[in-house]
Amino acid sequence: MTDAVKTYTKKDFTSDQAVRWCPGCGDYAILAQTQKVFPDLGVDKENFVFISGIGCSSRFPYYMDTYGFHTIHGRASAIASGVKLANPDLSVWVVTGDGDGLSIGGNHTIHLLRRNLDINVMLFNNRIYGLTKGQYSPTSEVGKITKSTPMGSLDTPFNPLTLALGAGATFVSRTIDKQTKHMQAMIMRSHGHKGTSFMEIYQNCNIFNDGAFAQLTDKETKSDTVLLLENGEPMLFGAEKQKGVRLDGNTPIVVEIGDKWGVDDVLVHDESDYVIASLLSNMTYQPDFPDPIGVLYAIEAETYEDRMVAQIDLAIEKKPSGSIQDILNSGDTWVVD
Amino acid sequence: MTDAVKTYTKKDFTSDQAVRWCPGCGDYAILAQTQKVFPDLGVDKENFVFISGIGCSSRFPYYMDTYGFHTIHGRASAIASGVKLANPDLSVWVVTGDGDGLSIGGNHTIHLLRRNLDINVMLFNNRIYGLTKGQYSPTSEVGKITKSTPMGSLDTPFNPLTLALGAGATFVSRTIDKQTKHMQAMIMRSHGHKGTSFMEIYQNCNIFNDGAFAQLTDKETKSDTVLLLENGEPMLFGAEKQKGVRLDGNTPIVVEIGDKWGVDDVLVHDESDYVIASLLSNMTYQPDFPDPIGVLYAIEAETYEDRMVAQIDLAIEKKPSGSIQDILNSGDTWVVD
Amino acid sequence: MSKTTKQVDEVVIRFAGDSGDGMQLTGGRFTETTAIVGNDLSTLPDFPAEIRAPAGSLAGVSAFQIKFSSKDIHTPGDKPDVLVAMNPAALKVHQKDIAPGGIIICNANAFTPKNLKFAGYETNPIEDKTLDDYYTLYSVEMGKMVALANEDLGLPPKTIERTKNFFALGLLFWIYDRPMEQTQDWLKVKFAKKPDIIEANIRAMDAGYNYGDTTEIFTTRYTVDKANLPSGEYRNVVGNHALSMGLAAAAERSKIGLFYGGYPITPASDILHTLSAWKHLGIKTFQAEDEIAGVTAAIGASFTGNLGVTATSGPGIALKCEAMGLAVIAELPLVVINVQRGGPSTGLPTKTEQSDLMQAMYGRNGEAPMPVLASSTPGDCFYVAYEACRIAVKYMTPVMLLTDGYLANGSEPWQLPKLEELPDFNVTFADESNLADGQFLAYARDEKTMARPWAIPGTKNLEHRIGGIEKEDLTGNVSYDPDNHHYMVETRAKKVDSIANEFGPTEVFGNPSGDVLILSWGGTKGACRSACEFLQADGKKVSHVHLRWINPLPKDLGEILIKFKHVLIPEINFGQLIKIIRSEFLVDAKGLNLVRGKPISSSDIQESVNALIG
Amino acid sequence: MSKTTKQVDEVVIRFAGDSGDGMQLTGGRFTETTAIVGNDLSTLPDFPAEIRAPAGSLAGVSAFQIKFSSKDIHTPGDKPDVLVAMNPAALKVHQKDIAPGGIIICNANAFTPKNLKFAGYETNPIEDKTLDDYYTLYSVEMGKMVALANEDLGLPPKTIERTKNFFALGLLFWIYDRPMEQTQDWLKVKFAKKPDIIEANIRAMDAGYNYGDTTEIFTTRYTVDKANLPSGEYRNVVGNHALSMGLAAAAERSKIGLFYGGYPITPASDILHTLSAWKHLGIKTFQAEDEIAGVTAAIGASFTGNLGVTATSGPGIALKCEAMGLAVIAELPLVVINVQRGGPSTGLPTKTEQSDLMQAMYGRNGEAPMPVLASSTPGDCFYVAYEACRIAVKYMTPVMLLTDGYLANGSEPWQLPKLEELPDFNVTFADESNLADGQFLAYARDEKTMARPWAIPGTKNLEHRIGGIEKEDLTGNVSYDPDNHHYMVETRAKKVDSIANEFGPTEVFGNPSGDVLILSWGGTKGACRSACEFLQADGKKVSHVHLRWINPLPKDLGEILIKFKHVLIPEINFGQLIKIIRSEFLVDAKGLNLVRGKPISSSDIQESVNALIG
Ligand SMILES: Cc1ncc(C[n+]2csc(CCOP(=O)(O)OP(=O)(O)O)c2C)c(N)n1
Ligand SMILES: Cc1ncc(C[n+]2csc(CCOP(=O)(O)OP(=O)(O)O)c2C)c(N)n1
Ligand code: SF4
Ligand code: SF4
Ligand SMILES: [Mg+2]
Ligand SMILES: [Mg+2]
Repeated sequence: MTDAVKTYTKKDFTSDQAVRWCPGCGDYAILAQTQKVFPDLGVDKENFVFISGIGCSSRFPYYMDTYGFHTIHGRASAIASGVKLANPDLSVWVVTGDGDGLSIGGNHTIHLLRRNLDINVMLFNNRIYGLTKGQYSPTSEVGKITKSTPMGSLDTPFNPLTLALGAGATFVSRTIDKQTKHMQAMIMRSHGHKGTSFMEIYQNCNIFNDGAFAQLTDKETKSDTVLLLENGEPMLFGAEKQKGVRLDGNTPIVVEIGDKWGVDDVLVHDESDYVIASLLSNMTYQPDFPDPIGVLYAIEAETYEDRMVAQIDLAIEKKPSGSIQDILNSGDTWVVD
Repeated sequence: MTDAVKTYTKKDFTSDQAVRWCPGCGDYAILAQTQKVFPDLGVDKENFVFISGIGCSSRFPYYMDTYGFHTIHGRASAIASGVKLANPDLSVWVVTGDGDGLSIGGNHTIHLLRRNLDINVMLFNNRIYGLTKGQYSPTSEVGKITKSTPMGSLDTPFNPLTLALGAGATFVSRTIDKQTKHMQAMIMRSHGHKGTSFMEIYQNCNIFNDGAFAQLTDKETKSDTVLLLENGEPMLFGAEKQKGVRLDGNTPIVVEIGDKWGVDDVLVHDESDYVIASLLSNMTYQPDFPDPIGVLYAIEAETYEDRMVAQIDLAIEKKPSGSIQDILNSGDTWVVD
Repeated sequence: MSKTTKQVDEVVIRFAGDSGDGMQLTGGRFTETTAIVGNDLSTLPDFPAEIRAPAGSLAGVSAFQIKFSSKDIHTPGDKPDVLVAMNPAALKVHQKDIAPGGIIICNANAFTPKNLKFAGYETNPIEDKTLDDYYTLYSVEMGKMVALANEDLGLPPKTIERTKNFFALGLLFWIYDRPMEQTQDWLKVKFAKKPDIIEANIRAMDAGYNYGDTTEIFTTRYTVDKANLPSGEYRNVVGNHALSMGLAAAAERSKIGLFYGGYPITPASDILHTLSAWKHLGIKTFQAEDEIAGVTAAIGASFTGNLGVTATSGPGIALKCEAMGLAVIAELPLVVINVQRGGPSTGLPTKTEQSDLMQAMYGRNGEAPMPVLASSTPGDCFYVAYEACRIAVKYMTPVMLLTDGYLANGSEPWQLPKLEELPDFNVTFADESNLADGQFLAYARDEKTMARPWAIPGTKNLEHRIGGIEKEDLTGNVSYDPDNHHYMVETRAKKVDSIANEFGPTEVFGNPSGDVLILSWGGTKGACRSACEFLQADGKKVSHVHLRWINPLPKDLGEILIKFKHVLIPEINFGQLIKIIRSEFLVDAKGLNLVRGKPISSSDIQESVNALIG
Repeated sequence: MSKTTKQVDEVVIRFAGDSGDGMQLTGGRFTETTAIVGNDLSTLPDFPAEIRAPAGSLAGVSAFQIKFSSKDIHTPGDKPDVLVAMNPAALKVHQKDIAPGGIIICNANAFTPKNLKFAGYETNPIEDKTLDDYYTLYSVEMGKMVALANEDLGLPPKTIERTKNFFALGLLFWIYDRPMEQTQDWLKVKFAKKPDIIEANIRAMDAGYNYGDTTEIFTTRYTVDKANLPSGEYRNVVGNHALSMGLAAAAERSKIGLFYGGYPITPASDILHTLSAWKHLGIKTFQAEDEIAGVTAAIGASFTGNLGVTATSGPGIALKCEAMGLAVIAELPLVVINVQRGGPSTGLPTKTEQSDLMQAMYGRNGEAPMPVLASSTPGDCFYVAYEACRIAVKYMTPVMLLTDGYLANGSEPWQLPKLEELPDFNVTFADESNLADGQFLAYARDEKTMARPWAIPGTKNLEHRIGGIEKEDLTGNVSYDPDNHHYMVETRAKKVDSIANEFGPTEVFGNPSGDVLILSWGGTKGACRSACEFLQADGKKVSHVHLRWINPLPKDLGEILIKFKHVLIPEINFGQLIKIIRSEFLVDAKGLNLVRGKPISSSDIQESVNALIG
């Protein structure tokens, strides 16, 4: 980290491995945006590390020309924690899926969020298990018919952002594979956040769950179904921004801007407000509400690794000798001649 | 479940095994209250099952004269799910600790909550690992000095109730080992809830974390530090109920009842309101707020096992033959003579 | 034009193409028809690990091999006689396996410059004559022909292009003289709501058939007579499906509920899929959050009186090991199925291997013996599954059942079993009659089987507690007593060993003594048997023993082994069964160990035997 | 009154009492002092699994055994000469182990009707004379005496009562003629903020000492001369502590960071505790959410250029198996420590066992060979830990290091090692000089060690990707090629095997040929060695070989084994090393297998040897 940062192009982040997702998979767009934004992050490329678990999404590291480790199912966050703690100067990225990060890996995800290491999590949510060919996932809607649920799934899905908030996340955001510019902005924001950033990316699996987010990406519907969040701005949506979200007591409602309600009656987004974040995250999967995208929640908090480094520094300051030989020789000793 | 339910006494729920917790441990009180309440639950005792993981708390099943299984570390919720699905008529109880249920077993806990099986979880939170002799746990406060953190722990703890809410819990409550009557009521409420009930029990480990909840149990302080929740009642606390919690915008504040604020200005508890529940759960560990106890959240929702049974019934209705022989013989077959 | 018809004993065909070309389906249809015409057969699908690697790439090639015969056969064949290559990548990957003088049928329309480059060809192999010295090459414009055949349907060109696999199928049906009715019927059911698609595929298939019949390119047809199978009613069966049926049969015969707790993983997922479709049998399937939850939920269900079953592959087994130890000490029935795949770690997830045997035997902490058995053919999966369930319940023990990717996806003709002819499987749960002086002894044992009573929640007066800490003999209470521990460790081991008392005498294929005994377990059985047949036909003193049970081993195995000068153990691993055999019997067995993600071939085994005695 | 002084060669004392009685502490203080007076010694703590079972219960008994001697000794002793029993339960549990004619010292005040009943005594054993035929019983009112000694301190009676262990300690100090200064100093540091407590304990200890000196009850004192240890500076060391120091020494010598990822579990937790106190050495410890996160975080740290280490016990190893497979295929250094305890499942968590050897060897899916080595004494834990680290890095491989509950908590006098005298441990990370034609080959290998380069994030121009799917030779890219897979499986195995090239010739204790070779691994070394010494002294042709490395085995082992008529392998399991030895060398080795949660005794081994040759 001595030299000045180089100027990179997208090509610098493109590895020599052939990309092996299905044609039309939403993963391509995410890869492209990442490769586009990374030159601008101001980090020497040898300092980027991508860690993933197993799943279609988890193939991601192979295609980024950075350091990368495609590990085992569900453990990306734990491995990334080891990477970050071993060298806190690295920019560490976790790529995971709704199965990898929320099913088998759910525990590591919530513990990472609680610990708040400065790691950027990109969770590709296609609401299905892609790599294993189409079983339902913990984000699949109730009643979903899949290979493993021929009569429909029985379990209420997680709402990933609500879960992340419940776990103590300091940064929670969402974007959509087709919203390329927005995704670039979200990647930037994740990078900028000091602490764990949790970014959910709605990703279309056109083979096993095609159209899962069609309502949010189709030209005709998307302005009515997506709520684009901007910090400090009122929560308006609709083609003409003619609709808004407001609070009726503790309950959010959708209102039409017009005679009864003006823009001033609409809730203003505040990224630092837990209640707003949790209201917003709960709007997900609700038929009468738009799905919010953007940064739902962002607060500052000390990171685990900063505390760790401070402790080690303090310990060294107090006991500078720093050789195990002193410990070897300590305690009651005696000499045999 | 054919006969009428018998009349039981506490003794009927006391097994012949010597109780092996440290003298003074909060676990004794929890055991006593459970044994006291169980005769009144209206369930034949052979239909109770206790499942636990590993930890001091997880020894609980040995002392209840019901069916019981002391399993492996962290997996109680998963094992209990199998029990409940195998026989939905049983009354299934999980006993777990802050380590067992939130550290190694965190994932099973959140998935159980999301699925909403009718299982009652009792999480003994002593904010320490008792059985392994005193390492910090995921609910230990930052900076805690323990065997494994001689300079203080680094990670922000989970707030178990916030996590449970984030995972989609339909019932969330809290009680304290020393509040025996309240605990009895909470056990009753857990039992009454159809769906997963999550009950956090503050439990003193007088060997490795003595006094963790002293503020909430000491005569002098407890009225100022504990907020007893009653559905439909204003949130008042203090020796004379002279203090209340009210909302300032989205932010809860503590107010003195008097000239400026009356009882009517105080927030009224509504067990079905997610925002209130999440505000309350976030009050935990906050120096300026009382810790709420009682039922924070309770909503009705279909259980996983009801949906499962309905699906099986429907399948049988559609295809009543019900022998694998039909499947064996299906497909293109031919005869060799 | 006149066409000759040649009669042959057996044929090996490999269909290969891009993942998007429908090769598995084509192979599957050819297999069903071949089964119905009465040949014996064996199949081997071979998928890429990617869902869909880039179209035309080497990584994206998917293949399906079938061997069919008028004789009794045991393997899907070593070297294909016919390769159907739907694109250059398929040709590139599979060409080297083709038997010299074999036939290659290519879809010429796919040999575009782009695809050729993608496959790494500098010149076009179907034009540059490089193949002609070794193979008979048929270059067929399948794409063009299906387009012509379906011109008037008004379907999008892409959709029509996709029917080219049915063209290939039709052509093969013609060459090997097989009927098309079953496939037509199947199409009608499969695409019931899309008559266009039915029509397009049928036309494509007809076009392929007619192409063979009409053009002058193919001059020879082959017939393969019916195999001489034992009389009875048959179907074709795939391993994972047979295994699922075996589990369901066990549940039905034992009248206890079947609870399946699992987490998807290749190549075991189809067991979950299959069982979850059988809700009308009352089977409960639970897709858990991970493998640990899958197996522990199954343990919970077993504690409650269901038969808990879980299936996974190697990495998933690694995660389940701690829980299996719990089932061992709790002495609860449980069936753990490992559909083995290439390791270590993620390894080669879609390829076959036998490298988890030692993990099955010893992968748990402490002395935690588990019975281990393995399936030998796709159809055998049914019987071993039934057997695993029966033993688990009878002896109150977790059982490990090993299959592998090849068995799981491969198929063979299979005589329909009759439920009532399967071994007895009666279950009695404990009840108040188990009380001794009013006390329930959860670890009292059955005299014969050493099994403890199965007392399930909901049973009056049998309330009791069990757990993972060492249990006191009889009561099952927690006990730290040193002698009790030694006794319980010994007892659990003895219980597993005693299962061998059930086994009949071990079958030796061939003479009971001789120069070489080929000893096998699992999916290599077929290759070993066919190698043995060849060698015996060749006058060699070679016999074959196949082990269904690896733990316990049959009691008479030691006596059998010492009657041979050499013992050869072929395994798709680096030597695992061989460790057990050498240790147990102190015989200097030799291994044949090929770890290439695919079945060991009969010829490899013949070579090894010849090397030993040569 | 005159007292006689007897000189003896060795003494075994066992302190036993309720968990609340401070027996571990008492034993620990006696040990430290015994070390300082220059005896050789060996200790064996024995905890209950409960934190604190009900006071006075059998389950709550905690014990600490020490053997000390003027000779070189190897075990904490078979049968105690002296039992200190602080309550009836302690007497009940331990009495049967006492050597006939041994001494029992009881705290008479604890033999209350309630405690007697709790321990299952119908009459009071210190009064009913039942013990007198076999032992010399001293019934001492320790409770009363410490109360008297501390009367005037104004401390609560309960607090004073708790000093009775120091009374017992003082008495033992008198009997065995040991100084009290070190203990007085230790008390002053330990309770620096509580002068009352210091005073009360010192008075209690004095009272015990004086009780021995003054009363007429004890007539004999014993002296044990200094042992003839090699010259040098010594300390007493406990296994887990020595192991932690070995890891830290490895980090210091190699100059790479040490990252410890772990999750508490008995008896491994102390490694986490110890390392986490050494932040001033720059050591990073991470208490993870579970064992899987512990090992995977360690793997992440190794990928980043730290030495990743994780320690646990059997059930935790079961959970780490999948991740170890990843480290095998990723070829990253990693040290996995298993402090074995009684299994299966939760088993006997505070007791010792050697039953995870097979899990260490084979507990992973696929062919995933790992070097496996084991510690033989508490002090040896230091050297094996250093060795495990060195090998992990040198060969870029995960290494499994086995210790056990007995080694972990036991102690022995230990010559202080000098850092600079440890084997070389130099690490070179890859850098741009590793580029070949501008390309970085992540799986190119060192010619000698077969290790791949360690290229860590942050290194310019070495950006590369690795993972758990089979890797292509040289590039490390994903490869599904069958021949590459076979080659890589073979290469990983060869790399591990090649470690044996480093080993010197195997040391045979005794003649290089004879009637019986005792072969051991792990913590049974001491018992085997001392049995061997006895037998040799008895004129028997018995030798002993101890294995530090189980995988790979020393290359010369086969030749050694065949020089003996019998090979005996004592193990605290049901026969694990013996399986490997029989399979590898086809020798008819016999096992001595006692699974009682405690060390095998030297006399058990002698008996077995005698039975073999008798
Ligand atoms: C231990 C283990 N269990 C199961 C699997 C099989 N597996 C691979 S990926 C996957 C789920 C993939 O879903 P997701 O994480 O949503 O990723 P996607 O493919 O949808 O991007 C599963 C179950 C495995 N590789 N390892
Ligand atoms: C797989 C496994 N890992 C670790 C342990 C060791 N262990 C037993 S209990 C426990 C934590 C206990 O803490 P908690 O759940 O809070 O229970 P408490 O003792 O405080 O009631 C641990 C780490 C174990 N038994 N098994
Ligand atoms: S299966 Fe779905 S998620 Fe996976 S690569 Fe194909 S389209 Fe993408
Ligand atoms: S260690 Fe703590 S939690 Fe465990 S039994 Fe003792 S007091 Fe209770
Ligand atoms: Mg997904
Ligand atoms: Mg706890």
